[in-house]
Amino acid sequence: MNLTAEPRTLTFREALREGLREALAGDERVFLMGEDVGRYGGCFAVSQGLLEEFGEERVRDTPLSESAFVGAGIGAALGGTLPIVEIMTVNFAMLALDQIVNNAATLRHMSGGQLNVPLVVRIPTGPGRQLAAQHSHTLEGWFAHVPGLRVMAPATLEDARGMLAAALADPDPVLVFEQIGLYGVRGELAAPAGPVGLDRAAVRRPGSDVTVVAYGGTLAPALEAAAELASGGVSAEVVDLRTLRPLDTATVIGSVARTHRLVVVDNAWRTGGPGAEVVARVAEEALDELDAPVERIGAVEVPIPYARQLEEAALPSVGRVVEAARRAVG
Amino acid sequence: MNLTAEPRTLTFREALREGLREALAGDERVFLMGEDVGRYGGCFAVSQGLLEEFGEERVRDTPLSESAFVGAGIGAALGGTLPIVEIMTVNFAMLALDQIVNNAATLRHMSGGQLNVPLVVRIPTGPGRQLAAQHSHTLEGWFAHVPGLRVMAPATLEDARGMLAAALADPDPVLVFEQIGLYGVRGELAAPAGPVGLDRAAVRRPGSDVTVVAYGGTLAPALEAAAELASGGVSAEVVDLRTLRPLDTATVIGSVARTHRLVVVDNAWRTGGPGAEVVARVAEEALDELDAPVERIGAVEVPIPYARQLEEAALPSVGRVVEAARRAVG
Amino acid sequence: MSGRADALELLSTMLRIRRFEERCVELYSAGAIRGFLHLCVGEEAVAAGVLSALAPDDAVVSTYREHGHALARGMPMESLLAEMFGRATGCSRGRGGSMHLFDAGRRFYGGNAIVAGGIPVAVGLALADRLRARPRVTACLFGDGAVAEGEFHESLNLAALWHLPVVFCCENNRYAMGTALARSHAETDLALRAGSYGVRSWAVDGMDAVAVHEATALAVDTARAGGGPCFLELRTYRFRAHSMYDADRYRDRAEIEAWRARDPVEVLAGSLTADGLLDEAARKELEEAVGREIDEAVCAAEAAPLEPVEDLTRFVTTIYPEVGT
Amino acid sequence: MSGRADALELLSTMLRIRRFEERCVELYSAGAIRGFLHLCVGEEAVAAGVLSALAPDDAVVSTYREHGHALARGMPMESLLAEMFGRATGCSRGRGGSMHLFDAGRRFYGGNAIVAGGIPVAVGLALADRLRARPRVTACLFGDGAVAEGEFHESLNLAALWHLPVVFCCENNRYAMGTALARSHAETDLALRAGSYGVRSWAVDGMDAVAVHEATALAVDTARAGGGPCFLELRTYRFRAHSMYDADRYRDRAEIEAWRARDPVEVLAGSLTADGLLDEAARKELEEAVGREIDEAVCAAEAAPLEPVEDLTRFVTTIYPEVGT
Ligand SMILES: Cc1ncc(C[n+]2csc(CCOP(=O)(O)OP(=O)(O)O)c2C)c(N)n1
Ligand SMILES: Cc1ncc(C[n+]2csc(CCOP(=O)(O)OP(=O)(O)O)c2C)c(N)n1
Ligand SMILES: [Mg+2]
Ligand SMILES: [Mg+2]
Repeated sequence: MNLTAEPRTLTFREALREGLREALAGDERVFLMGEDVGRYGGCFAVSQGLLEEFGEERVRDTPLSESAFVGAGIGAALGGTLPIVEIMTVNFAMLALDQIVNNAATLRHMSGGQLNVPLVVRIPTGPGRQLAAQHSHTLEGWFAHVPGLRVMAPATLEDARGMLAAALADPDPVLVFEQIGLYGVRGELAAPAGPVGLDRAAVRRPGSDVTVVAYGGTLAPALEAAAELASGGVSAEVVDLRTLRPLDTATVIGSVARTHRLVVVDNAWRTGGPGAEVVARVAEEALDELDAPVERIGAVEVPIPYARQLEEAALPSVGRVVEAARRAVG
Repeated sequence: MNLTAEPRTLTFREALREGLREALAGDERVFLMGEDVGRYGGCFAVSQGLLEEFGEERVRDTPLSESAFVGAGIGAALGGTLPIVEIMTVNFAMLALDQIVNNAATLRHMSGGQLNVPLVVRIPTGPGRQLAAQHSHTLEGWFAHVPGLRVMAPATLEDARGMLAAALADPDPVLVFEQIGLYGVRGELAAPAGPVGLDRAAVRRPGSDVTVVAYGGTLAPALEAAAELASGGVSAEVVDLRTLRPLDTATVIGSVARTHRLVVVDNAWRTGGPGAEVVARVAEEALDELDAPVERIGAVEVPIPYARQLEEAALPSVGRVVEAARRAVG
Repeated sequence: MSGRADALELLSTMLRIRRFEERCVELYSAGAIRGFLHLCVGEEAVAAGVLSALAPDDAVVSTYREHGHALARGMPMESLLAEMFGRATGCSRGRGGSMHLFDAGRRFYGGNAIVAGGIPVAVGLALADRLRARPRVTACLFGDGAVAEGEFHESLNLAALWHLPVVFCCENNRYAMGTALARSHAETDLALRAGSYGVRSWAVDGMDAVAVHEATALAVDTARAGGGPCFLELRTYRFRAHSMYDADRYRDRAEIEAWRARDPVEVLAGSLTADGLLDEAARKELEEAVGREIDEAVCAAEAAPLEPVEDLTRFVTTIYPEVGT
Repeated sequence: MSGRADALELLSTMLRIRRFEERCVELYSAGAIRGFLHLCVGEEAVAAGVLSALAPDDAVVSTYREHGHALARGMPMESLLAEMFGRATGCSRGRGGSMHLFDAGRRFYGGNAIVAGGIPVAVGLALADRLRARPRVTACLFGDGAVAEGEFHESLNLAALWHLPVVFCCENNRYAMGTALARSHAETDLALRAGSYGVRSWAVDGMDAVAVHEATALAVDTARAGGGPCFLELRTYRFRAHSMYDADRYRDRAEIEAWRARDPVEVLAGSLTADGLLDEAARKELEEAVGREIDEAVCAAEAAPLEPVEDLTRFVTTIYPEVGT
């Protein structure tokens, strides 16, 4: 345990690593497995040092076989352990999708409640590093479609540090989407750093003119946009969804009921992205609160290109959020 | 060619088979491949007789290896042929998703326009046959999220007969979701039965009080609901999307501009299903036209259960559409 | 396995499976069972032989053609039938149906309808045993068709690499739906293929329950003793079509007849009779006991209440109904 | 391949690749190249040997570590550099970057960043040739890590089953990122593994360009003549880290040094020198020519216009902009 009394400065990566270390140290049923999580220290150095600390049995490098090692995680969870499986990046998660959707998400139900799958899958994600079409996917919305799964997307140090413990405490499968772009971000972590609640979205900045809904990789640009908007006299409230399934509609609608304007920002292609669901719920449950057309900001509908100028044009940006909010405010 | 002068009576399955036969007969670059499309005659007898007619080279049974034979379809398309690949049912499409999303959908773009993938993938789909959680998926919305793909869902005999030719004429990858529940439906096909346009959604029943948007497997219940609503004095307009990507927003909004009320029906889980996108577009582009909260009908958020009474309760029904339309009309 | 009791036990298990499957056909025709129904008639020696070689706390992962495995594992007929009738007393409370039989107490982990989808799960169950230092084995059953899937390959490699106690049991019935073995596999000697992962492999006459039992016992002992995974190719045949929907147009009548001549029930019954261990009266008694068991199970299942519709959303997740979706 | 010209040609190709990759390091450090950059320094004999054995209308499917393959296939350096600089003259018009080099005219089908993702595509290219009755071969390059993926297995089986003209070229550099061969594969003899599909397989010294060329030529001839797919395990080593992000903490310095002692460029240069076919002056001339070629390519690529942002949505689909999404 690491319940320090003073606030500390650390990176998102370190916060995640602390969460991992604590989980491994705290429960011998916990183990970590995935491509290069051991010797290499994790593709993004998140698990650096854990192999040395916990040994090969509990920090397991796997062959390149996403379907098998995710499926093995499911089986190991059924068998009484608490696996944390890392899929190196979301771009390879499609190769394990069948296991996640057809086994992890269904076993409790299909067995009439006899079984449960206490599996945690960590999935680094996020575009914007000039990695081109195959390595720039944003797919958490697909997983959020599937009953039986819980889908989390930490955007703050506190959540990075605490979500894993909450995920491990869940007797059902949990996917944690970690923003690669946040790994290096440094900040202060309040003490004590215990597990965090997961059920509620969080208002990260209060405001009165327009609600900006974001999560994971789009929280920072949303907050930046809010700051810029403030300097232009527009007061934006920023909601961090934190968990995409189950979606905390109440917090979103609560905010819209105050601001009457809605902008949703995610990194996925707009058509059928997670933003669509947020908008649809508001249109169903709080249509009368809306005083202006809703605005969705997502990626342009194109495979994400490599070249910097093209990629920048394809992805959401602070500027696009600001413009959308201004349009909404009218 | 089979341009008969008189309208004929045939099944959806036969209409699809005619489309396949015509494609194979009309262009020697066309071939069909998939699990059991040959000897067995197709899991749902759609390709019955085609092996005998066109031989083993052009009607190819594959091993159980969804990723390899879909990927091979992509390669064969690059190599100057026109493959029609059948994935036995959508439930196994997740195993080929990486090939579809990372290769078929991206190659034109990633190659700067040098390559194109004239591939057609046929995907039988649709719940409601008591096949339980792993065999009752509705996933076309996931594919409709991906730029570079075209996603079609024929719901009428004419579309079943004509969409394949249109799909094959497209130089880019096209997915055709065929409703298993429609295969046996018999109807009249107007002559001549040439290719059909794909760009536009179709108003299948005009009405003035409420717009019901459906496609594929939910068109029939939507039309039934409309009939029932009519007898209660509510005039429902039914829009058949036909193509999920690109989505013909204009036709949907045109209808909503007349009726000012919107009900969207699909078989997917509501959260993040295709209906969310339809609603989101209307909320963005035509919010002022809405006189009542929008209504989405989809599957209950549960892995689809086997037992008849549970499955029926989990899936959309005529009754649920009628109720939603009545709520919308107020 | 040479004593009379054990071989008779195998015969009894096979007969229970055979008659159960035959009754399922009737129940399906009557509309009492619905959805997909895949029967294992002809393959009973595999079910009886494999499952009888496992200890109670070993684990089993199976496929959609799993009635025989479930029965041989000891699941009561009633819990299977009630499941297929959608009753509250069904082993999966009506949510799984024929393809998804589960019994957590007997460590029977389904019932998987995605071909090869259970194989990685079996590897994981074995991994858990290894991590928890429990001397248990996981038996994983799948068909010849499954061997072509990527998950088979990834799983064999992983189990072999990590030396996990999995016994891979391939029910090679020579067809994957309508596709014959030689049209699925470049190398049709499946034991050889599996052996290429450095896994101990045996090809076994899958119509001979005693042979299956003995081979499985050897493989289980090997795996349990730390010898790593093993692979059994169990050469068998399904006498009926792939599923109730299948018109079975892709097989020669002669081929079917040739295999039927090796009916595993009759083969074992014959050899027991020849050895003087079974006579007509005993056989008749056995048949009658099985018939009674089935009748009672059908009655009980029919009498059980339907799983209530109000419970539709039970068993999805534990926590999230708090917020709702 | 024993004449002076051909071996010199191999040397020249290898040197062009080596110096190109070295320049890429500088350009990456300077920020001119971005994203992921995977270099093939140490593996040049594979690129030179394999690609030189193909005919112009054969097809090539490669990986994210494909600069060497692209250059050996004849793609101009400028089109690669312009691509990595995001220019309109880049081979993929700036959309692909280092991992997605394409050249339709040279039948170079990428550049695939999903490990094993290109293998099924190669099988399909060969299938198209078979269906169109064209005597062409498809060479498919991938790493040792890819062999563990399900797609490898499914593709080998499919190609072997259908007897398709694919030459599977496994660049076995003994590591998949930080994971050593023996920690990825239960059976580390990859040629043996591939052979289990009934595919003709050879293990080849991948540091010897001539040996690679000769083995590939044999495999290509076999496949082209209707002998079905072949598999080459090309045993090589990457001298640099996996990518520019890799701190390379998982390999012994001694191991790296041992392999460096077998530098394929110097091995071939040495043997040519020993045979009196290369002298210091000729080597110097070669180096200078390569240096000039690279300088010119860098200049041209730097001078080219950026791919315009207005063209962002070009090359997605042909038809659907009519309706728009
Ligand atoms: C991944 C996947 N693809 C296709 C199917 C459809 N399907 C169900 S059973 C079957 C044949 C499987 O053959 P085999 O593995 O030999 O098992 P058998 O049915 O002969 O017992 C097929 C193609 C499926 N369920 N899963
Ligand atoms: C399916 C998939 N999983 C993981 C990765 C991340 N990754 C990129 S390269 C690589 C190692 C591949 O090793 P190998 O096939 O031996 O090729 P090498 O890099 O050694 O040339 C990994 C794990 C990926 N690109 N695709
Ligand atoms: Mg079979
Ligand atoms: Mg390698």
